[in-house]
Amino acid sequence: MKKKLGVFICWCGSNIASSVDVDKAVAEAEKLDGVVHAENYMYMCSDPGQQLVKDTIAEKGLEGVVVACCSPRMHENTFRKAAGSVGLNSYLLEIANIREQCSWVHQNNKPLATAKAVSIIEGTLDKVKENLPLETITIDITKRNCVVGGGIAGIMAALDLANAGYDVAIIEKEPAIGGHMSQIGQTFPYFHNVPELLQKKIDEVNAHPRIKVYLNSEVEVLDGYVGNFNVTIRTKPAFVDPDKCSACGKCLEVCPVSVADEFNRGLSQRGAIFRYNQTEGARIPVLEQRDCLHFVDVEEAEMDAGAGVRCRACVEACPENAIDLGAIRTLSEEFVGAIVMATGYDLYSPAKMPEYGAGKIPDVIDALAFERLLDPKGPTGGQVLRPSDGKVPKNVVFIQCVGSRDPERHKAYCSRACCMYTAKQARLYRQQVAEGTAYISYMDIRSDSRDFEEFVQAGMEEENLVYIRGRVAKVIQENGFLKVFTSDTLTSRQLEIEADLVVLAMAMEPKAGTRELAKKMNVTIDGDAFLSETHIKLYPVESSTKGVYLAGCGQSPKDITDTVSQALATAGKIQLMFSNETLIADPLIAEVKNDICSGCGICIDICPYGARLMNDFTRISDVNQAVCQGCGACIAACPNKACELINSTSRQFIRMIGDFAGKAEAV
Amino acid sequence: MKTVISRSQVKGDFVSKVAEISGENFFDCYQCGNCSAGCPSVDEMDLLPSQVVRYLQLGLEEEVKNCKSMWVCAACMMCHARCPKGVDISKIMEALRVLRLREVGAEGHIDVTDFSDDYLARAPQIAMISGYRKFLPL
Amino acid sequence: MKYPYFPGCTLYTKAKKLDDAGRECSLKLGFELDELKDWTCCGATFPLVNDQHITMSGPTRILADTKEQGNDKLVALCSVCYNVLKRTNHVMLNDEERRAKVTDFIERDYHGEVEVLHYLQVLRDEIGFDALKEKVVKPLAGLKVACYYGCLLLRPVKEIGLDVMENPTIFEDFIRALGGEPVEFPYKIECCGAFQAVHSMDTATRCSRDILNSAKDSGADLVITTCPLCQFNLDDRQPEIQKSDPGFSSIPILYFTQLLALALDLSAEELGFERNLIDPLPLLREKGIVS
Amino acid sequence: MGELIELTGLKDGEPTSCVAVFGDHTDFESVPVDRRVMVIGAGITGITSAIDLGNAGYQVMLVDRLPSVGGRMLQLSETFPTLDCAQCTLTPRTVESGQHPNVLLKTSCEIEDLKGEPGDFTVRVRQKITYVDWNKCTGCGTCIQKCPSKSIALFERDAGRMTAIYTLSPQAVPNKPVIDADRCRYLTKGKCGVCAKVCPVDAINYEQQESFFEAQVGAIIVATGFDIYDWKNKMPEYGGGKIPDVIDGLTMERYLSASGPTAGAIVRPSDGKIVKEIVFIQCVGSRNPEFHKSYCSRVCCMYTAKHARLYKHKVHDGQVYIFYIDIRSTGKGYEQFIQQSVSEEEIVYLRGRAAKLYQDGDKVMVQGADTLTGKKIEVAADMVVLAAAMVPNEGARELAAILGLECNKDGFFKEDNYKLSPVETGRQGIYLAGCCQGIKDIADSAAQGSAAASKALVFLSSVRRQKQEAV
Repeated sequence: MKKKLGVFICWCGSNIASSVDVDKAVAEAEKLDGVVHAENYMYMCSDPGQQLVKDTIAEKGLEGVVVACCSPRMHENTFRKAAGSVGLNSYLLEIANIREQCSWVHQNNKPLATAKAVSIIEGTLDKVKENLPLETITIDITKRNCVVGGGIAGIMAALDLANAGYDVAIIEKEPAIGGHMSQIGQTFPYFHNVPELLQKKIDEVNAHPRIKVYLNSEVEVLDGYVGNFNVTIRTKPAFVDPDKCSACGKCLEVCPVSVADEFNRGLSQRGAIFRYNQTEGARIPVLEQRDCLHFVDVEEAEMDAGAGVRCRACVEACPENAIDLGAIRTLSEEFVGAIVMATGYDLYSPAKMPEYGAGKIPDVIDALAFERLLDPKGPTGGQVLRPSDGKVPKNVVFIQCVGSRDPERHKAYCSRACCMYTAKQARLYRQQVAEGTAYISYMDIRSDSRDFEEFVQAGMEEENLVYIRGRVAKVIQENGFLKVFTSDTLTSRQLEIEADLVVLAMAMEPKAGTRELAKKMNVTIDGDAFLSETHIKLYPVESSTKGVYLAGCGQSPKDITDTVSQALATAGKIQLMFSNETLIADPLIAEVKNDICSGCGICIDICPYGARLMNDFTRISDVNQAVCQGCGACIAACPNKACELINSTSRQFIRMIGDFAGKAEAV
Repeated sequence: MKTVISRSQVKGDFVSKVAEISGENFFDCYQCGNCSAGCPSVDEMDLLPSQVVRYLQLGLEEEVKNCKSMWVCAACMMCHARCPKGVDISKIMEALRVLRLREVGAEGHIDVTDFSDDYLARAPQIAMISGYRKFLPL
Repeated sequence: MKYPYFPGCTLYTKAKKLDDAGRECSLKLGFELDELKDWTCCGATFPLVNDQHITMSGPTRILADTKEQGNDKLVALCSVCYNVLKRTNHVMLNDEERRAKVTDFIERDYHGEVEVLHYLQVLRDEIGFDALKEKVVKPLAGLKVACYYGCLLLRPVKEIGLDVMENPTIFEDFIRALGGEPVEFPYKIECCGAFQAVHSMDTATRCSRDILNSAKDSGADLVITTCPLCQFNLDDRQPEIQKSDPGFSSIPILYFTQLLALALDLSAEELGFERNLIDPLPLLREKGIVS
Repeated sequence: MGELIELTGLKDGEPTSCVAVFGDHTDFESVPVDRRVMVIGAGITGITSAIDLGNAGYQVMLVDRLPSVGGRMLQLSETFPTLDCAQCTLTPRTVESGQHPNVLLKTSCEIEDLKGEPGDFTVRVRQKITYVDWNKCTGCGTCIQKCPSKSIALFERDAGRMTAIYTLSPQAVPNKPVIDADRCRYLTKGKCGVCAKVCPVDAINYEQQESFFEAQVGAIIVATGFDIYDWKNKMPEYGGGKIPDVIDGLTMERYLSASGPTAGAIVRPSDGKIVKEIVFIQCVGSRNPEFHKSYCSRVCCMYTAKHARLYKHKVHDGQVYIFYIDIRSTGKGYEQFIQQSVSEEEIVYLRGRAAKLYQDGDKVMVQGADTLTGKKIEVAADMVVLAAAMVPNEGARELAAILGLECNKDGFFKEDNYKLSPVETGRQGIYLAGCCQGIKDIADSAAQGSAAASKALVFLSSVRRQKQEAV
């Protein structure tokens, strides 16, 4: 029995209509097998356009519909919903992409573009003829969350979700939450006190009955799918028992190790056992196995000589017996419905900039190190002092775009926050050192949010910041001075500035390990390893895996405000997902013909989503309907052709290809 | 003095020729000034290296044709090595020189016999050849 | 082990000492520089404009000869020759259109098969600095050496790739192998003024002054180079520098092969120091390197 | 003039039968007040908030003073940095807001008064006169086709004409017309009445009166958006709007738009000739604390680069000049977009503010400077596009007074804390999103729309918890 088919061709304004003769296409479509209706319209996706489709389906009793328009990524849902609303099974409607795959790529040959459009429509009609009516799949939701990363993005997302009544597990790599924000003293553009703002939020997190924080932890494995994830969390060994520890600090005094303190960006030293930072939450010391002598491989000869008795200084000094060097790492599991990736950023390493001293000139520091100098609780008590000799620097050169906007050698992108924090740092420096001079090397000043421009201008007017438009070529150390070689493109001069301190506004890059984590989470990343959103405008916080959301600098560099907005947006998206009892998924997934499947298991290895499982009883490879994304990998891999993609069967595709190829011959 | 710029100037013959034979797209340059900051020969230049590119972007032919900077450039390629956009100014400078030298013809080039015997006895041949290929007499 | 070797014009005449020492030392180190037959000038400059091909015919012919004489490597000592040969080879490998034009013109079949090496590269990658260290007879103990790279050994970065442009170490590693003490100085990769020596002498003088001051401020006793033009500028500009800056104290400029020869205990008399404007012998005697 | 195409997009004599799309809306008052939210402003930000809240099962009243939803984005051509067509991005969202069972559209409405407490506000709303009874209207469009009064229209930024009875676009949601009283022949001169005669359902009502209604909601999201700075009256140095070939960026969007007045052709407003030399001037009224606005309008750098690129796609041999002070391309992929545009389209960026524009024959003379060459520059342009400052939408201060919110000196709504509570206001239960809080691009606006929705959800769930605990 022949299906009654309808064809609706969209002009997409002039996007399609300027290269495809839409009237001719309608005339051609009307001639095609099974077509009882064809017409075109300026914007088929518009309200009246959709109405047109709905009315025609109802009036003519259409049993299959092809809408020829833009990519199905744009409007497949729109039209399927419309068809469904008038009683046509949604899966009997297909999109023929005649924009991205036709009109846009054939702008100068209307007859050929029109012929191609018609053949695309014909092929799609042939697919629709064999499409089966399908029902959607429903999935239960576990209404709990996991937030990866305890920086400000993670904190804000977690708080909103917890306050909305959902349990949240925060997974934080470091020994304390707060992220990079806890290294910062004051904000732009209003000089708000960051520790005060942040501490309030940290306290809220710690006191919240619905939030559980996993410190020193990382995601080990992610299983499951939207609504039903199983997150395995790996926690570093807890060498110090927080219940026993009285935070007396005796262990800190006896530790023989001295290494650069990462939190203070190397401006101070710490032991292998140390307090991570100055916040209340970090009073309990942590022990870094990597640095601890107890764990360093001691050469056997030394052991024999008796010198190799492994260090236990902290254990012996502890009056509470709180330190256990035999502690082991632990694994925990969280079952959650949604995940927020708030993995944050690192600064690009100054070691990659040999022309600026490759991180080896002590008085060339990065911007976070400068933040540590400004922090009253920091290594200098908030005094801006040169790392080399502890003197107050009188000439400070701030260099922007270090590693950013440099497609040739480093990062092509702009790191967004540097212009503003550099202005802030320079202003704070000048407020502290009245007789000092601050030079800022820049290319474009990017102060593009409310009150930002005013903030920068005030820096020039009130603190007399000297902005110099030119990229610095080289910083050298000579006779105890730093010499900064730059140019001022506005006076057309080459400049040489004698400086006491140079601050590099290093590019922001995704946190180390983002690439590997993204792989575990099945989330796509871009060329710079930033996590990719689904659509920059429509789905800015949705990742490529359903149920996994993105917030903060792991997605792209941004300031605290934008990070927080994004974090709140993820919380909003998750709340609305949780407002339903079940989720609905497309049934366009793989199907196994039980009588052909030989149970070889090739599909299980090839499936990127873990959707194929061997049924131990039947020895047939099953499809997990909730997990299968319909990618087709198993279909291609199956040696027996036992798998088919529902409504995209080989038979359908061969017919479609026949249509395209046939037309091509005719042309 | 004001400068009028127009499409015909930005796409002018001379500028297009420089772009063609240097193989560089002037519009790749975003005028960060790194080349000028690191150039060792700026003291003797009238236009900074970044400005030479700038003048070419705007099609300011006369200024570029008559600039001194191209004759001071020693093609040390530091500008290119550090350029964040990958522009090779040493090629642009060479293109400017070459176009001028072609205009002048062979007799106009540096005459090696003008140098003192003492000098010729010590200066390496490579200096002489480069001098002949790249420069007009001062 | 034999390496096909391209000396170049300057090394046959004004920089003979760079060449002589290089050849002598190679024998002591267990390899031989086998001079290419019938070589011609490398052209001395690499054409920087796209429509100039004729100056590539010289270096291409040299490379084609090397290939036809059954070699896949070619060693150069002079940075200029090294740079021109290597860049030309880069064109032969990567720019089909220009390659065809040049090889058609000289009627040779060449597609970039030869690898162009600098003598220092042979020491580092083929002999090894550790092995070199073992062969040193008279370590240059106490000698503080400024290793001056200049331009052509390092740039253009993508085509030459001998070392990290901003912070190269091959030269310093070489000096350490000889038992000397390399000093870090910020101007080690800056230009000496190059062929401005025949045109804008002021530029060459000023550039040389900046480099020498930087080296001396860092405590160097002498400066070494791989390039005859750098050697010329840095050495011969010193009287001029002294005129404008009477406080300027002179500093000897040596070829790296000369230091290598001393460390391998070749006779100082054969190293041609008499051609140096600033005589290094008093310094070398003071340091006990020559007697 | 370039050829103007009919805005309706409907073929003559072929009335389509459109049924009211929001008839199947769930009753707004079917849920308790702590499950109802009002969103003021139905641009991309407000729509995002409304759909998010609707999807979460809340009843949303989406209020806009224009006759249809979509806001400024409706006027745009293509969007940076992906060059997606704005309509294609927006239309699914407007349609969704119109069809959503939990979203009630209230267009042609303005806020009059606010009473009550956070969690239980009563908002008094004025329903403006539309002269069309929407309960009767089927949206067939016959009236629009027959209306004889066609004049320069605000929506087209004075670059195109619209009928006196109109919808804002052929894809308007709701797709029902209103009458512009100032342009209607019947309402101004008492003669005509064509629309009333042709209307098959008698929906035209010239006697319609203003009406008021009150809505009880638990929370409010303010997303009132932006307007373009009045450069025509405030910037005589740029011709004060008197030079026909000097237009602003939003007008340029209409020119570039396939559904715009020239169907996408870039022609001079004065004589319809193809533009060969085009000058863009950035920071027009922005970053000018002495005379105009001290702030940066954030999106102009990007949309100007986009304009330049789209222009070059249409006029291959044209030359683009852009006067700028700093190029600000800070979003994801933005810097790459700018750099690619400059390299590929050979755009001449001139670093300096243009001082003056004047008509010289059929050219517009641009007096500017290039601080990189140190030269004063003049360009004889065929057309000049001003990236005029963006300001809070008209009436923002009045709305702030009604809602009890604070504004900054420029009339932008102030948030509670810039860093950690960017969408909360000094008043509980009232949230901010989009350009009314500070200028931002579509991506940031939409994200903030979702953030505000999240805050409203959290707040209302806490209200419910408190109520339960009290019980």
